[in-house]
Amino acid sequence: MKLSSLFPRFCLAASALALSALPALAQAAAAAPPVPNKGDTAWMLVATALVMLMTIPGLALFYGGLVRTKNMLSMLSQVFAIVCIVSLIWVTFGYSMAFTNGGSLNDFVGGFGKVFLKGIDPNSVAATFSNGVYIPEYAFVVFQMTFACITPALIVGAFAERMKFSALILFTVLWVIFIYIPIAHMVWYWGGPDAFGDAAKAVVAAGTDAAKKAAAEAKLAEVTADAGLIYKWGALDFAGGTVVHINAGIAGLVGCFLLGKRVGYGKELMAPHSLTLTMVGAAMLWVGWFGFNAGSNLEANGVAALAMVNTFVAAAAAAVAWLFAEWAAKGKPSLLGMVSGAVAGLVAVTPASGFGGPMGCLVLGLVAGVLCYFFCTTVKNALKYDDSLDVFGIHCVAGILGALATGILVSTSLGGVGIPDYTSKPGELAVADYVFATAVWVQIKAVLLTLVWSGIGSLVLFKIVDAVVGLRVTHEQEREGLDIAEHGERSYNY
Amino acid sequence: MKLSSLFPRFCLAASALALSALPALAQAAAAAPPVPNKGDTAWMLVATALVMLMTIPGLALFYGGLVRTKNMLSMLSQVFAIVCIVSLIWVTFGYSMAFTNGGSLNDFVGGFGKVFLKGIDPNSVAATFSNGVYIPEYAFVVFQMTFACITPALIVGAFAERMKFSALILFTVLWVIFIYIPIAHMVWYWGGPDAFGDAAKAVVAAGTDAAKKAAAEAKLAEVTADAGLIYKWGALDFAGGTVVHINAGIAGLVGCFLLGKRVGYGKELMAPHSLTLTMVGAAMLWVGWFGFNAGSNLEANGVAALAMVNTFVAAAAAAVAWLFAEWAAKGKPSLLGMVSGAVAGLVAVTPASGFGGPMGCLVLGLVAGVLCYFFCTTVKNALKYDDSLDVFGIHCVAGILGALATGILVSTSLGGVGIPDYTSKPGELAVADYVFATAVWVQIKAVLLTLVWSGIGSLVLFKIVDAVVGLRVTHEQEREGLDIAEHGERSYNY
Amino acid sequence: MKLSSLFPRFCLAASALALSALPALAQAAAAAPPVPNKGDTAWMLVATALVMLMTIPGLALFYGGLVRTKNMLSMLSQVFAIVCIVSLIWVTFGYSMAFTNGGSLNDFVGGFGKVFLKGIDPNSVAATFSNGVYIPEYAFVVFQMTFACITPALIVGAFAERMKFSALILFTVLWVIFIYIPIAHMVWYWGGPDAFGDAAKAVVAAGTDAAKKAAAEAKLAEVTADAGLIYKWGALDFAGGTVVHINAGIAGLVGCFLLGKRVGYGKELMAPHSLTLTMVGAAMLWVGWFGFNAGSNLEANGVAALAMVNTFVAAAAAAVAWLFAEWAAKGKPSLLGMVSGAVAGLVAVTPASGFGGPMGCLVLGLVAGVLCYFFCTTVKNALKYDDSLDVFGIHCVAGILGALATGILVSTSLGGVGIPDYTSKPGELAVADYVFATAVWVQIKAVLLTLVWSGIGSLVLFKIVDAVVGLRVTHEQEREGLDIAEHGERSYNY
Amino acid sequence: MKIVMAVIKPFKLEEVRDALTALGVHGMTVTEVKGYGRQKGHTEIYRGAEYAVSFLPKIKLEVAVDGPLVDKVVEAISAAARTGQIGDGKIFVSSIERAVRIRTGERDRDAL
Amino acid sequence: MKIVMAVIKPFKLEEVRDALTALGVHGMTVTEVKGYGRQKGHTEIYRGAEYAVSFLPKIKLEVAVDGPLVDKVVEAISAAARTGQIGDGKIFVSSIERAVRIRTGERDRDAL
Amino acid sequence: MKIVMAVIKPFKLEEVRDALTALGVHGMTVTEVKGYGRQKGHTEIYRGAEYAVSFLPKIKLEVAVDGPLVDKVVEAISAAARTGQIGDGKIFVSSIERAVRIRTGERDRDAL
Ligand SMILES: Nc1ncnc2c1ncn2[C@@H]1O[C@H](COP(=O)(O)OP(=O)(O)O)[C@@H](O)[C@H]1O
Ligand SMILES: Nc1ncnc2c1ncn2[C@@H]1O[C@H](COP(=O)(O)OP(=O)(O)O)[C@@H](O)[C@H]1O
Ligand SMILES: Nc1ncnc2c1ncn2[C@@H]1O[C@H](COP(=O)(O)OP(=O)(O)O)[C@@H](O)[C@H]1O
Repeated sequence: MKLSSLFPRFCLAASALALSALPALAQAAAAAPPVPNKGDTAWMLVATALVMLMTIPGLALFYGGLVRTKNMLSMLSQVFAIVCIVSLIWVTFGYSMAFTNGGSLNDFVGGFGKVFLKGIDPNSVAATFSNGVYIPEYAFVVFQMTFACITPALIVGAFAERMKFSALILFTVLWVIFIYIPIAHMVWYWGGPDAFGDAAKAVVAAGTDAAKKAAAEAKLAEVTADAGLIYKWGALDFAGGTVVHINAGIAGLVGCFLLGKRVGYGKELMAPHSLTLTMVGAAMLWVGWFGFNAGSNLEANGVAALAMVNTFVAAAAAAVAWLFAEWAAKGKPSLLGMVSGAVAGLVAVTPASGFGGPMGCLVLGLVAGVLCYFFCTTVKNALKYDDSLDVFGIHCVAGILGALATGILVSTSLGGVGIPDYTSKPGELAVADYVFATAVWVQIKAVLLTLVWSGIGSLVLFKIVDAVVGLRVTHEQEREGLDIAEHGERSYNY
Repeated sequence: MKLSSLFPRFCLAASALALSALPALAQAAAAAPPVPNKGDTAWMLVATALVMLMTIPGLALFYGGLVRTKNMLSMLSQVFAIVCIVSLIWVTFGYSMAFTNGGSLNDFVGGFGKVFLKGIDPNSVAATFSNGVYIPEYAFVVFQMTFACITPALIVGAFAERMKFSALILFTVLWVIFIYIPIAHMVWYWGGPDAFGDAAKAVVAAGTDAAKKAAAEAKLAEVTADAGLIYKWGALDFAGGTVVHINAGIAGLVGCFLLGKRVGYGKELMAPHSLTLTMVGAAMLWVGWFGFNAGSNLEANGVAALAMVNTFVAAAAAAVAWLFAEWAAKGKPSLLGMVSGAVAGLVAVTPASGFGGPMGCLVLGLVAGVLCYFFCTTVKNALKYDDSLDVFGIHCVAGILGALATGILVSTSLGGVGIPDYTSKPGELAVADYVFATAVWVQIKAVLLTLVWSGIGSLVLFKIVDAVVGLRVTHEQEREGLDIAEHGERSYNY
Repeated sequence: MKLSSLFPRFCLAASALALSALPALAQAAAAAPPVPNKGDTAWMLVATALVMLMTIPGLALFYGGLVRTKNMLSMLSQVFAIVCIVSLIWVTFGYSMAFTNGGSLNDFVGGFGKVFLKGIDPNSVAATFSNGVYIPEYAFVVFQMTFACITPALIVGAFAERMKFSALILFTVLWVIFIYIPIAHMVWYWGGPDAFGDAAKAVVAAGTDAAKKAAAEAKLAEVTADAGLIYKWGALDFAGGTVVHINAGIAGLVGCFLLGKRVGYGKELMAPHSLTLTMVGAAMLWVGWFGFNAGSNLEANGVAALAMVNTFVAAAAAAVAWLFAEWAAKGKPSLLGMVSGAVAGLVAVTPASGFGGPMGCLVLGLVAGVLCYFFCTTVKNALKYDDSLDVFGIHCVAGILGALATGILVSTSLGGVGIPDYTSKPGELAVADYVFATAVWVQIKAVLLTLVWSGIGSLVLFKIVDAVVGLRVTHEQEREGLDIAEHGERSYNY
Repeated sequence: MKIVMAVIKPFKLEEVRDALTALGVHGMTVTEVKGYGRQKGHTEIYRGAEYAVSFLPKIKLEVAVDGPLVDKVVEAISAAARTGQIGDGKIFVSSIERAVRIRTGERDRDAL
Repeated sequence: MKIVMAVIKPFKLEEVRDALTALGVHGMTVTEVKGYGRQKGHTEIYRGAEYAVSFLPKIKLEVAVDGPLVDKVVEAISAAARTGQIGDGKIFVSSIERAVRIRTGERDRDAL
Repeated sequence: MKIVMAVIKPFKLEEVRDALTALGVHGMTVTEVKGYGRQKGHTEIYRGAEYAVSFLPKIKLEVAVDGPLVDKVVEAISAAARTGQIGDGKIFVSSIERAVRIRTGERDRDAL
């Protein structure tokens, strides 16, 4: 009776557990440490390489092709520099702050137990979403590192062609520390499936012995408590819709408002200098995204394959949707529209990729394509802000759409895999009952917290950077182009 | 006696089974469903990503670099749009029509049992070529999807720089449904090794009991019968020489004849606008082809490694052959010649990659390089058709060469792995006796059927599309370039 | 007593064994041949594809972007042709000469036992660095093949924009045979861990029986002896610092001295024609390098993950170091500086990637970035040689730095994994005591031998090629550009 | 008839074109050029090598106009192209003896 | 001596060159330019932003010829470059006072 | 005032510029052009198709100078641009009636 009355709580807690894209580490990996399956390890190494490919050259080209020739090199430099600097932050203290217990601040951020990757060796393991399945912790560290690298790189598109390089570097460092790491911790830090399984088993084992049970329940409560805030709410985010896309998208919007429009915006022709490179970048984003989403499963199994199918289908559906919407509205089917749609679909499916079914993700893609087309054209023109490369219109908008849709598509009745539950059948993965209101509400809460944290936080950080080094180059430098003015180089010398 | 007399039939049937690049699904995966090996799953996910990379940006760049600046964007748009649209067809009904039993039409096409991927979940599995080895069906679905996407994309090179975008979209949809899917079903649909092993075991087990044996033999016959037509003939096609290359190549030839030459063809300079991008595309095709060929083995084992070696060697040999042939004939070694040779070698080795030995494939590559050089220069100039990017001269010609050569190189006496036989030693993979005439004859039949089906079928489809929307843009639009005329965009704004 | 007195010798020998990036083949793989783990096989196939991506298009673009427009195509042609030709050499006799016993010459080069890959089939296996772990030999052959292909391709940057294509082809063939293959054999040929384990076990098993022990010790000595020279010295080179980078770097330096400066060098503007492509190339080098370094572990385990972390961190650190060094010295942070730094870091970490710890490699990267910046600017300008693309300044300099650093960073006291020892605990991998002087001294010896062999050898080969076909194009051809003069093509026709 | 050749800063092209159409001049030919003059260039550094770049991107405008219009045209161009900073460019006027519209064969003022 | 400057449609260059060589004119200098005139341009759309592009790609041809040849040259160019559609281009003739062949220092008609 | 137009080999630009500045001429406008003349081109082959390319890359230089300076300028250019091989290029001189410096409105010799 008491026990049963506990279950709802467990399930909810449980649902919270499975939801993040990323598990925590197997702390206290008892006597015999678990040995990773080499197939999983191979997959995680590849997924890491794919996410890297997605960032450089992928994202750099997607963005670079959209700017004017005179700013191409600055765009490439910004993305490349961000990857380099963030990865150093990550291995020195970032990983530790995101994926260890933060003590009293644990709801919001981790601690310093693993600074400089202290205590990690080739035999250390990290938990996955399956009981008893682990991967080398180094693989988890480097896979996560690529996520930390690409997120701030997404932001720069919003204020491309006018920001100082020095300001960008400073902003990136601050943003990763105060925005990215906390959000990642809140959404993705948890104890791993076995911690729950064991604790829940103990509760059952305790049987009627009150003392034992009390202890076991306490332990279970403790395990449940050792996770990030959004995590505990039970928000579903398979591969980073909140942590990566909404997070970067809103920061970009704030940035482009603060920096103001580009000189000549609206008056002069600011056509993309190379849609060829933009298409190449989009294609690499797509390919790399297979690693981003299917890799977030942390295991090479049927669910990873499902995530890959969903990723593919959503991207294709969104591309087709944008293509035809524009064709109908403007009379011509554009390549830029098609690739923008593909990216919108990829963003939207990110949180849903391992939870929804292919048909649900197909529909999600169609909606994302049309919605983002509407935002990047009508809405943006109406509000008259200069989000150079539509970071908000694509990443934030599609990110929010995807986050909410995930709460719906996960339902088995819609072909989803259902909300995981690690406690009702301790030691194995069960499916918790799906309650629409609950499922969608936690998603909304997660989205709101992310928007507020990143929106306000970024505002503050931009102000600080502005005070310290100044955000924007002079008009003369902007006219000349950032390549020569800021980097003393030219992208092309044909 | 009766039994022995059966064997020839089995062997032939058997040989049929192993030959396709792709197995069918494990229907009736008894009580305990087989669990995929994670190494195989990891490999199939990567192979899928590689084939995607091969299409976008790979193929798009290889083709795009060869057109004039004013048509670059249209080329990229066509390839990208094809990938998006075909993938949607694939998940909704294409996969089902290719890889399920088509009832009375089963020789030619599948059925609708799996439309919308009905009945597939993360635990569903697909058979490979090894008894008892399975992969997640979702992985098989998405791997196959990339093949369906790239094949029609190969065609567009033949009538580049002059076809209407709307016509292309319509043609692609029809072509995939009426040409690609049936051919794929005919060549690649079968019951998987275990179905044969079990049925054959039953026959043996039946021993002398006439009734039992009759039943068992009936069952075996049924299993043998549940496959595509070309499949049953016993044609060998490891990774898609017929289904992909001959199929696309002949369709392209028909298309360029129907559309006619480009305005100014022969008179004006139509030099490739960027051999740099063509080289990048060729390199990505090569890299992606490792996934295309070695991935077609569906398992990460020694045969996959062999396929990789063969793919590498054949491409290199063909590149060198074309390079030196042109050097000798024209006095200069050209990059375009070298990369064209590499692609010719990749095409030629596709059907042979898992059957031949490295030295056999090296020779195949040398022949492919010289043969295609001859076709793309002498023959094409003699026949005066405007196959803009030599889809016929490379894909169809090298495809046919490779298909026939496969029937020869498979022979163990030439270092091949031999024709597989799943029945004589039920439950394990044996090697059937090699009979030159038989082996080559089935290859010829497969090639002919593909040429006829795709050639005539494409002709009809082009006519339909011409009647509905018209195939070609106006001369003015062609002069202005498809980028601006059809898409309202420019590839470059330097 | 006698035994213990033996151990030091063993350990040293032992240390020698583990150090190469690549193991030898499991000769005499007793009765039941070992079956490769599919996770390892999948990883090695992917690693191979990644190294290929790193060469074409990666390296070709990194170099190509740095030359002038009129020589772009020649650069792409040289890299592409080298890959094709070397791979043919490799499968026909190169692999055999590098990875079989060379009899009396075994210290320096292998034999012809496996010409045309004789005796290798899908079931053949190659040893890794773990006892009892094997991969398909075909996977080992093709992975190694990519290393043989990229090394000579690295050299061409040193004398870009002026060498005859015919001369380059001839030089490449000679260089691979007389320089690359011997060095690869000297550094990487050995018997594999089990050979040692078994031999060492026998010694122990022999117990007090003098005769038995004598035989066993003889056998162990024999096993220890069956390896390349540098190997036996005990030099550590995880992924090819000596074999690939120092080897190519010094050859390039010799080449650019012999060919002389480019016409107009120092007077005319020779700005990179496309830093965009150079950045794309650098990014692909980085991504591919994950396969190069982590793949050199030959297994998908925690050490491979460590190698990936180290590779990532060193590249990022070096990029940041060069960026800030140049920013401080010249007043502007350049993209070319950043990507050059990344490559320098990747080169430096190559020999250390599987031996050092992340923090050690971070420091190594920082040093590499600053050191190479100094060499490619100050030193080069002072010595006034025209190493067009800084092959020496980056690959040789960072290669030497990395080789020496490996001897230091491997120390467990610095977070390294320690020097492996296969004999003291026969059958498992132990860690030998670290002696600074010994460890660093063997590294120095390995570096010196490589510099001398490749430096003098290349000098001789260049002289031969000069005598046969002449090394350099005419001044008129150089003015016109190699693309038109040598290949009769143009890279761009915008 | 005269031909007015003006070298201006690239981003001023639109304004100049508008100024000319306002005058009823509906034709011109523009060329991307590089200019050398008082306006100082910049330095580019690629690894060790430093290059002083003194040729700056400019737009060259050629407008054939009927004699009487010349003053207005020159005025309009210099007004529209002026920023007041070094590098604004120059205007050169020379005379042409004949003009032909290829399409129709019309000559001289009818050809403009 | 005169210099004939013609602005034509790009794809007509080969024909014009052939027409000129037929006249014995074996030298010319061509420039890729953008032309603005009666011929209407097109609109490009990139995500939300629409751009009306009114400058169209043209080829500018400069041929220095000896006085007597001018009429023939102008005739030949306009005949070869004519398509009859708007945008065929213009021909402008002006005089040059001096010509020098750099290689030899030859002057005027010998320099052509 | 005169305007000197010279077509030279691309790699000679720097030398010519230096020669002119030595004369105190501190302004010029250069254009990348293609030249057709005696200097023979080359053949390009792309798969089957062979193209004879007869237009070679050249640099066109335009320098407006005050009358008296013309001879020196022409001399300086031809001296600096000469290699003695076919294709060195030409120099054409014509007169301009007016020059304006946009920034200041200065005219004629003051504008140069
Ligand atoms: N003597 C000249 N002949 C031809 N073009 C010139 C001459 N002097 C200047 N120019 C052109 O005018 C542009 C602007 O000249 P510059 O001296 O830089 O500034 P300003 O026009 O303010 O004096 C130069 O970039 C060049 O293209
Ligand atoms: N007044 C002018 N001065 C210089 N170039 C002109 C002038 N008018 C037209 N052009 C050039 O001639 C080209 C064709 O002119 P346009 O009016 O479009 O057609 P048409 O030649 O048939 O009248 C224009 O693109 C432009 O390059
Ligand atoms: N009649 C001409 N009008 C205009 N430009 C010319 C003329 N003749 C030659 N040129 C230019 O001069 C360049 C060199 O001329 P060419 O006959 O090749 O050699 P050379 O100057 O030694 O006689 C040509 O490429 C072309 O750009």
